[in-house]
Amino acid sequence: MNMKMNFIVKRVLSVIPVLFGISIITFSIAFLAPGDPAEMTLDQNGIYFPTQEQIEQMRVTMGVNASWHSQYFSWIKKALYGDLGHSYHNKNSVLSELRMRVPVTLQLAVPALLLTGLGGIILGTLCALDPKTLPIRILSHLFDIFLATPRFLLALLLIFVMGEILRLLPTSGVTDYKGYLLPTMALSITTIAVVGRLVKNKLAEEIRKPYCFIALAHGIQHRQIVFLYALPNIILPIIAILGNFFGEILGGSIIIENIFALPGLGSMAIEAIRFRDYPLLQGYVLFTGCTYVLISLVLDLLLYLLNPKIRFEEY
Amino acid sequence: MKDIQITSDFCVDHLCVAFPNSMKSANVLSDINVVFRHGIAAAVIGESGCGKSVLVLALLGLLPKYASVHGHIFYNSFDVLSVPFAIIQSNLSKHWGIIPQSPSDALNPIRKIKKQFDDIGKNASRGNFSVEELCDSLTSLGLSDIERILQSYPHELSGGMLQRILFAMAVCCEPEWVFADEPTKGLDEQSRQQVSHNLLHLKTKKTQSMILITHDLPLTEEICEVVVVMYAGEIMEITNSVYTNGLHPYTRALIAALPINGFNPIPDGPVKNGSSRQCRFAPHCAYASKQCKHSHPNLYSVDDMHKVRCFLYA
Amino acid sequence: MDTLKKSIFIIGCICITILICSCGKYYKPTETSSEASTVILAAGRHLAPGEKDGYYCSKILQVWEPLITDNELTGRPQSCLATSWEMRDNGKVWLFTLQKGVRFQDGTSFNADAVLKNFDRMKKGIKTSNFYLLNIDSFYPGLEKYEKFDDYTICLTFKQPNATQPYNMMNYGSAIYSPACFDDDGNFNGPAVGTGPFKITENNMNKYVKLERNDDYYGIPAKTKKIVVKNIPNAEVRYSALKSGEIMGVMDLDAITPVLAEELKKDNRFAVSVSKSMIIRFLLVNGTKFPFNDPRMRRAVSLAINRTALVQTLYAGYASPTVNILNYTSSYYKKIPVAYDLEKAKHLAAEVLQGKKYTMVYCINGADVTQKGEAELIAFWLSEIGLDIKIQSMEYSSMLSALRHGRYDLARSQQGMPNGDPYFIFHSFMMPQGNRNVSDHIGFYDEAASRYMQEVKYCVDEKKRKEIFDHLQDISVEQQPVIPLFNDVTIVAYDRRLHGYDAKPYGITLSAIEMDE
Amino acid sequence: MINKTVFKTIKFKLAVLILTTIIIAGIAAPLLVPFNPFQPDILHRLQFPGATHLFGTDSLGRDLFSRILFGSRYTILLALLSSLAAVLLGTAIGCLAGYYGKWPDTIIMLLSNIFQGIPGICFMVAIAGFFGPGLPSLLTALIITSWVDFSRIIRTETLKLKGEPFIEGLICIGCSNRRIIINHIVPNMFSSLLILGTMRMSRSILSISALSFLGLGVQPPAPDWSVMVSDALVYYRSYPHLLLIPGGCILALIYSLNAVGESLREAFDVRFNEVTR
Repeated sequence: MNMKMNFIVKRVLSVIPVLFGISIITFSIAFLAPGDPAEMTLDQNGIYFPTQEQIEQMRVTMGVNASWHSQYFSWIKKALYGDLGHSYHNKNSVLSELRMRVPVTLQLAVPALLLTGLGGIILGTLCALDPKTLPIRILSHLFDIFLATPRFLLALLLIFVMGEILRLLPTSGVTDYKGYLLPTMALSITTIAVVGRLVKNKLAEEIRKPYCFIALAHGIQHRQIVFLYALPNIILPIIAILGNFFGEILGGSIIIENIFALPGLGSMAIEAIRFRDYPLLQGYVLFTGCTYVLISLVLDLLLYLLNPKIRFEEY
Repeated sequence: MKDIQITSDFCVDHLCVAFPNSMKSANVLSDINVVFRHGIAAAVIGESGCGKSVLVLALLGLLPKYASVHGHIFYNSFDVLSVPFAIIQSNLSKHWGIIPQSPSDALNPIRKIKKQFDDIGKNASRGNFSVEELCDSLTSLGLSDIERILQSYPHELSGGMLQRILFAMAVCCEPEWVFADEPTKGLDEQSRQQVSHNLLHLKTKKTQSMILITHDLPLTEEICEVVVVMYAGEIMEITNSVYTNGLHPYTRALIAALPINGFNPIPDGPVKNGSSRQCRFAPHCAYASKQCKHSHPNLYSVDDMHKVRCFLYA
Repeated sequence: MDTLKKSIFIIGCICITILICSCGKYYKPTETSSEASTVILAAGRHLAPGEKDGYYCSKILQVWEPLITDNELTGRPQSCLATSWEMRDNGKVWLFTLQKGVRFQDGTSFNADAVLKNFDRMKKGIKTSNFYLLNIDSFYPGLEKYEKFDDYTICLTFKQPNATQPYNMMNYGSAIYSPACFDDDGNFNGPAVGTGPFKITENNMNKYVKLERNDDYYGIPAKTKKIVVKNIPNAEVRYSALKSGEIMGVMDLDAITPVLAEELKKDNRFAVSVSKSMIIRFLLVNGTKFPFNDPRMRRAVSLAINRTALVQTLYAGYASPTVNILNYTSSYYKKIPVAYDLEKAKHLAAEVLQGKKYTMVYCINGADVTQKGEAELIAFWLSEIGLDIKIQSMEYSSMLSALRHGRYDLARSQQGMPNGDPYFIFHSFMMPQGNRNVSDHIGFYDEAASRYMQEVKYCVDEKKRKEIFDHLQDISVEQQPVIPLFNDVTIVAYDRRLHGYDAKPYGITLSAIEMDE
Repeated sequence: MINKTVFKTIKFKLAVLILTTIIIAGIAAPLLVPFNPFQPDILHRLQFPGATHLFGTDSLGRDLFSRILFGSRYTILLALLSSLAAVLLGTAIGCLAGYYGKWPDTIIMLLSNIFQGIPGICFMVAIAGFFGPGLPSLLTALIITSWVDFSRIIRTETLKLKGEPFIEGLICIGCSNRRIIINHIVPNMFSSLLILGTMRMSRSILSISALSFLGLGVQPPAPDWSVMVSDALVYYRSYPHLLLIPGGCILALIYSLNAVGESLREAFDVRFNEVTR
């Protein structure tokens, strides 16, 4: 029991330096980037041009004239109190901007993750069940092909076929759940292929292990061995890997949101880059980074608690 | 052996197995002809890599798909090698019980013992086992606290316990044949005694037909009626006892190498697999003549139960 | 098995919880689809950026109205909330008479006090905006005081004569809101309330803005009761949405690209409408260093570019080639033939470069695919006059920074006309202290041009002004401070079930559209 | 021991065929191209595949076939360069961490945790976006986001090797650390490095194409394949070949790189605990 607590505490504490490091990198990206945010703010559509004094003054009001460390510390101090600053270009607070964007991305990412997990595991298991039949062989070739397809190509083809030619699904917009179907598909098809192939390979590896082999010799059917023996044994590592995919999906959503015009985190990032909106970008990187780190923390702990092997070793 | 009988004997007919997966295709078994008779305990002995495990895999139809196989193995009107595995499994696997080599890897790590018993039972269309049934068979193998054991995961039990559980699993459906793959490997003397005791117990109480793969010559002496001596993928000798009746120079060398006989090593030299131009044991053989180096001996019958692959007995 | 079940169960629970949490709060199916009378349109940006924006929403949503708007045909000032105006003291004092009987959408009446409140707000400081910077100094240069003359007349007094003040005040220069919708800092405290034919009923940031007809509108009421304007940033997606019937029309700047418009025309469910645009596209040249400090080089580049071919190739003819820096919507626009003469260009370039090759940087905005093709085409043409072009695609802000610091030779840029007064354009590009001349390192100076500019500043005589602007346009063509490529065309596309969907220089007139029953 | 059966599969042969074709096409491009890939020809723009123009022409009338041939140079070189750099950096760091252990290991693991914490493509978009598109920032972005995976794997491999008796023996006879790493540890990981590098290349191409799609990738007029895809976006509805041909080329290239990597992995029987993509 003591060891268990020990592990949990250690794992939780290990997150702190990582988060700290992420915050430094996040901050530095913006600090090192060329271009002057003060100038950008004042410069509008080429109609009005600020004087040097105005720019200087703007720098002071925006707090971008101080040195790296003082800027960082004031930023992190505020961030700890939940204040991530205000966007330069639309003046909203970054937190409210995040609050607005996160649900959109989550509605995209969570179903995509579920689809990735379930679809990948189911299809991968199918592949392992009966690797020789024609549909399964086609499926496993499809995995290879989807694995090689750039996501935006897939998204474009989906829009073209499903939206424009067949007119089955809306290609944009957030008015109802239907609007999320195509983007979710575009986002998850490639990851399904990755997980599917991973499951397939892992299962094949697992089935070659002695206990599965012995079970086979004991007369237990292949199907049962896959479902009752191999699958439960690989499911935990697969779930751990699925945690990584949340990061992948968050990243992939940049392109998907861009293509499907969804006002989520990804399009916020692109906007932030376009307008040199450092606070917004910092908010984005910090948010995705923290989410990712925390999710892998939760998954780690979950796996730790779920795995009977680890659980019983402490008795 | 051309006349095929529908019996519960295992008839191995001109079996050749090769694995193409390394640099060149390696003949693991070449031209194996042997009959394992029902009701008799047989042992297959030989040094590591001589192909004894592969032989057992072949008997069970479990050779990997990439192996290239020639010949036949007849059992109960089936040719084990040519029938799809699923059919063998559904028809024959309840006739067989297998005791694997290393007990710690041989059980599903995240499934309770009881459930693993039930899996076997269901597939032998026997249904779930009652705890009493399992209690009986496990207690007879020298285990106690059966209820706790049945509700445990494999990693909570010791190696010895696991091996006994595997013994019980092998015979829980009352098979006609039991295959034991090196059951005494790496055990201390006391455990070895226990295993040997259990095997004897199996043999006398439940299943007479048994194929035992082992290095352990005394064990074969205790349990088996027939001993098959293999060397480099070939059968060198089939005899009823290696101690009293071992004729082949290799068999003799094996006995001479036993600790009680003074640890005399077999002379050094390359182990040749697959080249048929000479006797494969010739490079190590104290009795090797010119003939041994230039032609390959057949398996000569000494008497009904006894065959030797050596020119000395031609 | 337990492990499998347990883990799937727990993870499933977590995911579903997240899903429900994220949907529960935000997933409100809008009733838009159920109401047949609602017209759903889309624009490339969110047209109502909200409280923090200087204007809250774009003028084309017709929520607010200015005192003075522009005439669509002539580009000159036209009355809107101010019915007439009068210049006194050579342009030092201006009187504006206001429309009577107008009420804001919240019921407060529109009068001189309301207008002065709006001036008070502007006085509080510069407000940034997604449209134009709200800066009283640029709209009302040298404003000394503003006061009311009577309830429906206001009086503006300037430090120096401002002969063309109504031009400055067109549209965004004189946006008027109900005084009740500002807070103390001059920011909006809720949706903007103006006098226009539409009011905002819901503004879902970055997703859509819902408009409803203002039934108390003093002028001709809008023909459609409800309009939703979605934000679809990607032109491709707007096209797809149009095709799949999610939206009925696209509006705002760059509503649809020329190629996609051509594509859409093939489908007879849709129609395309075009109009002149106030935007001119040109190549900026860095005149502060060799070789573009030499006017001959600038002319050579201008002559080497086959504008007609460019426009046909990349813009499917939806653009008007020009060599004139002044936009063709201006009433002072002088039509000057577009020259393309490779031989002469080679000759001029050889004089400057003395037969050598010169490597230069050409900056473009990487986000715009067409600009890239254009750059590749132009780079190829310029290679024939001895210029070795390195294309550098940048995103918006890096480009800005490169321009500000003169780290470029050529750059693709554009300029809109904030109002119909050409003075702004010529001042910006051709005067030594002109905004773009300085900030983009154009380095242009021409004595005659400066003299004409001095003259026109205080010139009230319409005929004389026209004459001077003609001279200035001639100089600009001769000297090419920048190298104009073409005037833009506004393209909008719509479902044929809509009527009155006509392109205007700045989009469409929302109040005029109507849907088939 | 090398398992050669994997090299006999159709998949592997196909992949090798595609790869060699692409590489030869890239090397011999100047000899093979029927047209100047950079020369616009407005009169013959947007032509469908035909006899004169094998793959048709693009929006400026440039021959697509020639551009594809030239494009393979950019695509492959960029992928090769970035993966090579990432492999080198990752190996150096991984070896350091794995071999020396203690505080260098702690620091490096912390760093890699941090870098892993930020999803790759977000990081890349941020770097390529803020520092402006172009080769340097593209390479930086690719390397910064990929060294972590390498260094982790290499670290584990190094740890494994370090426990091997022959390394212990070398330490005992007083071999210098640098010598052990360079002459004994790195060569022993060669097969792993080869496989990782191959797989990394396919991922690099995917990343580059994503960035190019966002306008943050390779600069014009370089006919990189992913740039050609993003160029085709405007036209693909009526002229799908503009999208499908370069898109198909990318797909084929990534597919064959994956297949080769996978086959090598099986042949050498190396296992990594990482996700490929």
